[in-house]
Amino acid sequence: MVPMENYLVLSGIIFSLGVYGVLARRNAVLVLMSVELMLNAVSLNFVAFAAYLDPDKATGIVFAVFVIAVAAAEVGLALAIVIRLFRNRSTANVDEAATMRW
Amino acid sequence: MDEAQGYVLLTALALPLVAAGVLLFVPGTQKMAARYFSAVIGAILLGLSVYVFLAYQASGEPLQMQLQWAWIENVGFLGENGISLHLGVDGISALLTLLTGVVAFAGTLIAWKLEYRAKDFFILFWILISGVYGTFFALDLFFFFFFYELAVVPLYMLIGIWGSTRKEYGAMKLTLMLVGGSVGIWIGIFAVVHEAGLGTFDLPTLWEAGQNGLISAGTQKLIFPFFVVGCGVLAGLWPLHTWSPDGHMSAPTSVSMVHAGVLMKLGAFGIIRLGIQLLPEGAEFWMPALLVLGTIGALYGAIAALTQRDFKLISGYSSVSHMGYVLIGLATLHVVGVSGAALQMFSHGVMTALVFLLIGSLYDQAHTRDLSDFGGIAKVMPLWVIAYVVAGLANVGLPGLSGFTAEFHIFVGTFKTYPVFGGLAILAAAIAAAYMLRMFGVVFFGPLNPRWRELKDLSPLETVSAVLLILSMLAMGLWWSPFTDRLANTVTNLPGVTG
Amino acid sequence: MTTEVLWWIFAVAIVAVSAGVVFARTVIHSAIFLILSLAGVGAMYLFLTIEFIALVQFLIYGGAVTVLILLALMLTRMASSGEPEPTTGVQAPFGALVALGLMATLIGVAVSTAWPGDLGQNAVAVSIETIGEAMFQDFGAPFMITGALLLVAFIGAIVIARQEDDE
Amino acid sequence: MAEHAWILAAVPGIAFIVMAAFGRNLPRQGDWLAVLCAASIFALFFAVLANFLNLGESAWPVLNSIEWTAIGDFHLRMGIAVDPITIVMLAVITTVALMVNIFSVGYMKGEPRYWWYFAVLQLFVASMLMLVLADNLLLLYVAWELVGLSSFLLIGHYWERRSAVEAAKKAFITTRVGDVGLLIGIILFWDATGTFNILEITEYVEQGAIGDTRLFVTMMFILLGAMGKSAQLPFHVWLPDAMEGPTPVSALIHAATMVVAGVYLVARMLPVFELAGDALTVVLVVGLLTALFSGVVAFAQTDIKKVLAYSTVSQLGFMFVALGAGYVSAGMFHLFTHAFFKALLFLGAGAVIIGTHHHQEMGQLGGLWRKMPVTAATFLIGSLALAGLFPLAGFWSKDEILHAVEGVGSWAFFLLAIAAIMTAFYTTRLFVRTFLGKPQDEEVASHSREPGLVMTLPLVFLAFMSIVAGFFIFHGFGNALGFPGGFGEFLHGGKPFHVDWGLVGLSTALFVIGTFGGAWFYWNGRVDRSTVLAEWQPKVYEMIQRKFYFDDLYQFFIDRVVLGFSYLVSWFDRFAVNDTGVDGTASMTHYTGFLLKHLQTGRVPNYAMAIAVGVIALALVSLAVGG
Amino acid sequence: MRDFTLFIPEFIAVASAVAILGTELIWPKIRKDYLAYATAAGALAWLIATIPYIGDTAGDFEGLLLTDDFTTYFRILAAGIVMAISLLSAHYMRDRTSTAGEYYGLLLVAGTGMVLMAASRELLTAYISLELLSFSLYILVGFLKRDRLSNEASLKYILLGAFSSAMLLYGISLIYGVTGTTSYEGIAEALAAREGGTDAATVVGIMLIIAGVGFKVSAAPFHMWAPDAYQGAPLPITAFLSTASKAAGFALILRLFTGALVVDAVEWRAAIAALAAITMTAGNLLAIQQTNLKRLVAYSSIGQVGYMLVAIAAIGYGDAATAEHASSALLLHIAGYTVSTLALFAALTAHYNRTGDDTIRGLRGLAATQPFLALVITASLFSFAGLPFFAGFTTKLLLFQASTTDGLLWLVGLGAANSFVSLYYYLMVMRQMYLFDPPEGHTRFRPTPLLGALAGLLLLGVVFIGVYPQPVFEATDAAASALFEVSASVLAYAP
Repeated sequence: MVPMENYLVLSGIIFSLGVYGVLARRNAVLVLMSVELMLNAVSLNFVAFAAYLDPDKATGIVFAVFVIAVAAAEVGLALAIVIRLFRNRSTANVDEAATMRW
Repeated sequence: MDEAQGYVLLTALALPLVAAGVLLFVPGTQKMAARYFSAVIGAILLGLSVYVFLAYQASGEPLQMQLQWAWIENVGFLGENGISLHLGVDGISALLTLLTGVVAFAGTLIAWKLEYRAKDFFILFWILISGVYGTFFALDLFFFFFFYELAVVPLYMLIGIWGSTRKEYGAMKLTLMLVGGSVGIWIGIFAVVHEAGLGTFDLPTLWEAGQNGLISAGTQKLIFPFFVVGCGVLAGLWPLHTWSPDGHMSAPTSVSMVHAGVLMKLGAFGIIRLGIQLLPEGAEFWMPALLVLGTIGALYGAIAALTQRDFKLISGYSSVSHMGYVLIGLATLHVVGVSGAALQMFSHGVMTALVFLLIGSLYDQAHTRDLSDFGGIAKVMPLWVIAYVVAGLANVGLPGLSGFTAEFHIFVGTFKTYPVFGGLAILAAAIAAAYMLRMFGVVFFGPLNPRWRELKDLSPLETVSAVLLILSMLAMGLWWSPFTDRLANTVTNLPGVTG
Repeated sequence: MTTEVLWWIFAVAIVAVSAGVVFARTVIHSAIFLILSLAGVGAMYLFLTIEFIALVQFLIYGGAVTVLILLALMLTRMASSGEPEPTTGVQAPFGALVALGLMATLIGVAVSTAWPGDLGQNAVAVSIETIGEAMFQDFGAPFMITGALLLVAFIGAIVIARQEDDE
Repeated sequence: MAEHAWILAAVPGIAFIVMAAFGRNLPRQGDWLAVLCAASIFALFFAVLANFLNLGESAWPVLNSIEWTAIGDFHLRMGIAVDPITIVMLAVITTVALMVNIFSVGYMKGEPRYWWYFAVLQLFVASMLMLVLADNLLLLYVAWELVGLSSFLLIGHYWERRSAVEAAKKAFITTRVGDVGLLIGIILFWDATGTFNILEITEYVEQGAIGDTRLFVTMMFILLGAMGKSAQLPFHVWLPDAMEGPTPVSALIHAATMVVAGVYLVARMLPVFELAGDALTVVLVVGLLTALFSGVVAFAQTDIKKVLAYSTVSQLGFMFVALGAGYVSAGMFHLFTHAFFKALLFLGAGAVIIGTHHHQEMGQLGGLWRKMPVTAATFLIGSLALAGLFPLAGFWSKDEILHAVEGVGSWAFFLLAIAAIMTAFYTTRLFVRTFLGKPQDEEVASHSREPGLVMTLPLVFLAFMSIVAGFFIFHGFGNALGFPGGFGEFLHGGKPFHVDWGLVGLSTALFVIGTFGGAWFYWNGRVDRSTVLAEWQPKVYEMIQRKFYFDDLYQFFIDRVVLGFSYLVSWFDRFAVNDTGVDGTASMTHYTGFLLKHLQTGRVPNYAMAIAVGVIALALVSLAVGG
Repeated sequence: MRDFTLFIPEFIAVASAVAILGTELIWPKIRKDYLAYATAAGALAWLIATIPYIGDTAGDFEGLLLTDDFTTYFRILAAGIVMAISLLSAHYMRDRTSTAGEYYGLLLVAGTGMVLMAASRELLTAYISLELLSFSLYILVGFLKRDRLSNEASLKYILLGAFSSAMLLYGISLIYGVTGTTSYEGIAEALAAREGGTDAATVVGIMLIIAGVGFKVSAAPFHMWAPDAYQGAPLPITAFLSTASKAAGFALILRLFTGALVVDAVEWRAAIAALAAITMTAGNLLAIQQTNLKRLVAYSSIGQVGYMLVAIAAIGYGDAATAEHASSALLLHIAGYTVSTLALFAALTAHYNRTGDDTIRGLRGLAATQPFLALVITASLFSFAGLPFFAGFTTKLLLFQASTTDGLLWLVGLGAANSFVSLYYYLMVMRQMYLFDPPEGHTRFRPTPLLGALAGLLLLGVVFIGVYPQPVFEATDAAASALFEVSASVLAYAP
């Protein structure tokens, strides 16, 4: 018997790792992957909650499905933008896409 | 009758705005049209102002000529008459209305000389004047603040575009300090309207709330400094006065006239409207502090003026000093002192307007305002010198001119309440004599500096303006009762003001 | 008992591969770790006995998204550079600190909260009917909006990534 | 008519407005209007006088006032009060004004701003009359300031001369300091009694409405005003400098009328002074010191007008002494007689200046009696009256003062006697050095001539007055003219005057000592023997010549202390308040923004970091606060 | 029963979008400004279709979406914004892209997303609507794909957007975990029914949600994308970002916070107040430093968000009446702010079309070369600064006044002080326009009639709201009372 908290802790760790990735990595695709990790954690959360607390309506599961769908779309769109960045600047490094600042 | 007169106020308030709107559509090249048009507007406003002053019944209720138009009501937190275009005058604002009419008209005539973007100047000028009238007439906190801001804002461009000497700095500093001050008013408004909880901005209603305890004493004491600092900046309250010397140094002539002449009074007027009338208990609590600041200002301005080398700086500091008197007068919370403050507002208004008119007239020709550059110009500009001497003597508080009437009341009121400060205030008046006469001596008299042989005396338009202003000074100086009578009822009915 | 052991093995593995995503030296490695991580989470859904969502996870994430990512990695590979440039910025230590803080917060929340309705029982198997009903009945509106959303993303990706005539 | 005495002030007032506005364009620049005006008030004065006397003592003072302003409980009535003191002042003012106006027609001929001169002269007369007619202290103060203004304008009439401008400024500011005191005193009275009316104040004070200390302080403030206007020590410095003005102005304003306003004020308020502790002693001491001091300084002056100026200061000191001794009539009587002979002397000096084409240094004059006999003769009469020759006007009034001081103490009497000797001494010096002996400067002498009739006639008239004015003290003389007896009786219903022959003898002795001392000292060799002192005690001489360093001290105070303080304040205003406080706040705001903007690095990870940190901070703080 | 008639206006909008896309597909050579006019026409139709809903009874779509006066208000706002932006874009986009159908289509879709955000009463729907708007914006910001800045902007926007979405979702998941539901009413009831009061999950969940929506409305410290995105985006999109995006964010916040989270006000109100304080201060202080107009507007809009958040804080601090009044005033302020911003961008676009310069210095001498545009810019900037005659004065005053509660006076004071700081940088813009003569070679020009008319119309709007806001205020009042009618049952639990 796995208590719900385990899932939540796992999700929290994955989420935080994703956050670390976003904060630390320089490659845009990597940043995106880290975001995917975070969204994954969220999905896990939703599903865990749904399974343990709300099995009748399963709102969390629906939510997770939508999150996955949106995440997929987001990846697609973001990668298009990254490719466009690469074409414009020959780099996929987010640190170098810092013309605008201050 | 009352309401019909209210429409006079509305007209005086709206006419400048309409004028600004009309001028917006006049081509910039039609300078003469803009000038004549503005002169006519100025004359009409002068007429209306004189009417308002004369028609104000000295024996009647303090608030007269009321007109109330529903504006925004029964929405949101606003209840019945939440925000209404409520106009009216009391004795003090009637007097200041007259001042506005006189100074605005004089300013219009002086602005005649402007060549650079003349039309734009008049647009901004009329907006400013409308703001001034609006502030004096408004009996609604919202509109009070509305017009108060309206009067302040055009200054940036008026000074920035048409100014001289470090105009950008002066304009920016002036605007920011004045608007910064209005932040205090703003906060005060929020607190007061909230505390009263009546869902209305109507001033008479709020005044009542302030007096019958709906606005608690604690809040009043908390909020009063906000109002006073807010209005005080505009009134040249020490140590928030430094926009005055720099701003005046930068400002073009007619703007200086209107600004020092009328706008600074908005601040003091605000202290009456928002401080004394709205927060009587706060006023009672804080007035000693204001008295100290006012006294410091009066002395400080006078002393600093002693060694200035620039005409406008002298007038700037002298304004600080004189507005210090106004604050002293208000701080006495004594009928005579407060009346004196009101009188001083008028007196200082016309006097300063005249001084700036004259400085402008000289500067336009000489392109310097350094005292030591001059000498003996009475030879070439006798009218100018006479006018300046009259203004200077009014400044010094010579009986027969308005300055004495006002200062006398202030001194009397102050002695009744705070004798020591009364003595200090009189001392400042004595110092005023020193700096004024020093300037007379250096600039007007003595051998004529040959460099200035070509200077021309006042032009006819300037003469007309100057005469108008001098007549105003003489009127108040020689015959007090038309002025004091109109103030008497209002002042005695101010809450917290003792007999 | 077996489930629990398995669960723990999977959990540790997921954490490990997730860490791999953000710590791996090269981008390709990260991508591979990501696939593993996503698959691991899919496995977690199986532990929760919700097969449908695990399926979605494997299909959309494990399949579509990772392929897309690999494709993008190839497209954006620096043509000239032999040396892999540092993939981690100077701000990484601070990032780690922040992430740790966040982790502590989230774990704290997860552990300390008394989740209402959580009686310590096992996850309940949610039937596919329930899910289907919820998705298409209860949440019809988001479903439709998501349709528009995907269309937007689709068009957007095309517009942004499409080569112009003169490129 | 007496209750309409305000007309007296109104006439020159209107004349001023007319002349200031149109004087330039009138024929002869309107000087005739001025003379006409002066003559008409001179005439009107007699109408007032006649009416006043007719009304009889019971109707005195004649009052007339109107409601002026009222705010709440603050009521103010403006009006006039005519009592014997007023009448005396009116007599002096109207008479001297007429003489001076006439004299000026000749004196100012061809001078710049001729019309303006006469206009301001009318303004002065109007203000001065208002001053003495005022029934309340406020109106008095108003007039007080206006006469100061007229004085300022007239001293500075030749404003192309730097020295004239400086003198005018000095006069205005110095008296202004006193005026501040006066104003404070007035307001203190109002504060205590609620009225400005002099009679009412007197009544209140007599009822003890004001506490002792407070009354004393108030009176000191009032006295300050009087001292300033009447150039008493230490405010005397402006009066000698005021000689920069046209000489007739000196005669009218700085000898006969305005400068005695202080005396008038003290006389007017004397009942109050008497109740105010030692206030009268202060008056006495001030007067005594002034009399002595200026007597000494006059001795080292070489400009005839300056000598006269110091003499005036000294004589004003005499009047103060009299008042300080509590004798209104003595002070007022000296005021009365002094006005005539001092005006005469000044006008005489003016005649000399015109006659010698603007020379007034004694070192360049001498022997003028041959060239201008009328002037010399009248000047002699004036001098003798000043020196106190029996039975000229000055003798009687000075005698009265000596008599008054007797009661105070022998020290006062002794000092005053010395002052009287000095008066005779420098007067003799003045006359001798100017009119007698050989001309010091042939060039000057050769061009000198008697001025025209328009100038000599006033001299003659004033000389006449200098002789007879003293007789007003006699019961019979006054009675004959319709007064209720002599001067003292008229003024306050005192006893008829009796000649105290002992005192007469003493006075005469003083006169003789002074005069003959002066004659001996200066006649011999017709040189300025004052230089003997310079050789003998250079330091002392220098001290006297430098007027006991008063001016230097003031100059130092103004330059170093006042202006220094002003520089300090200006500096503080610029650097501390403005640059640091105001601009500093602005800069700080700006700089904060400058620092903050560097957080915006443009890098996505940093932005994400901000979000993450924000979340954690919000979460932790909320947990800590809310949870 | 699914009542699709509730969303006829949105169907029209989306249909117009599709039609425009199709038109360009079929007829690629069509003049791109015609597409803009078509979009405007579509938006107009949308607007007209909205009219029957005004004051109509609230329509409930499966408990997920609600068409009440609140929604209607944002419909009008959205349609109006889209119409204005499409007209703004006409010349701008014609000169810069070869295909514009997507651009205009996305505008309409984004507008739809905004309406849906306002209508959502359930977290999933709200989230998806929010993403619909966001996705459209990601694309629109990067629409000038060859432009390095535009591209950079969209990259930053989408990466950070995804990051913050994850935060938001995590927060939602926690709230879901606590309450077991995602419907606002359900959340409110569950939160109220909790025993033992607050718990960490709720607090952290709310904070994460605040971060997510804070990102959308660019509240500091979640604001950092905004200046860069604003600067890089095509000029009309900058306008769209600063109006529609923010308005939508606040629509969502209002619904969520009044409908669901108000029960737990003690937990978030201090955070919102702090956020408001930081946001307005940071926005204004940073705006002082700017040299680029778009960045300036970005920071200034951040400042504005700070003011708007004051009202949200007031919802937490005040009683039910205060909350409703504050919401009403907030809606009014949003209207005033939107109109002012659109007016500003109408003028800036006209200026930019002519000069291609988006720095502040680029405005130098505009008062001489184009006084009308200078006037419009002045009016809108003064409106932001809260100076009389312009919308900002009245709306900000009413906003702050309505938000003044006993615990929040300090924040209102800070807001007033901040709006004073903002005057400084607005005056710096003014200075360039009015105090200097135009640079060599800049001659007087006329804006295109379309932009001129648009700017004029919007200027009138700015002045109208500034001088006589009664009608608009009544509308916002209706919207706010609709908002609170729904949550009336919830407010019973309010502290």
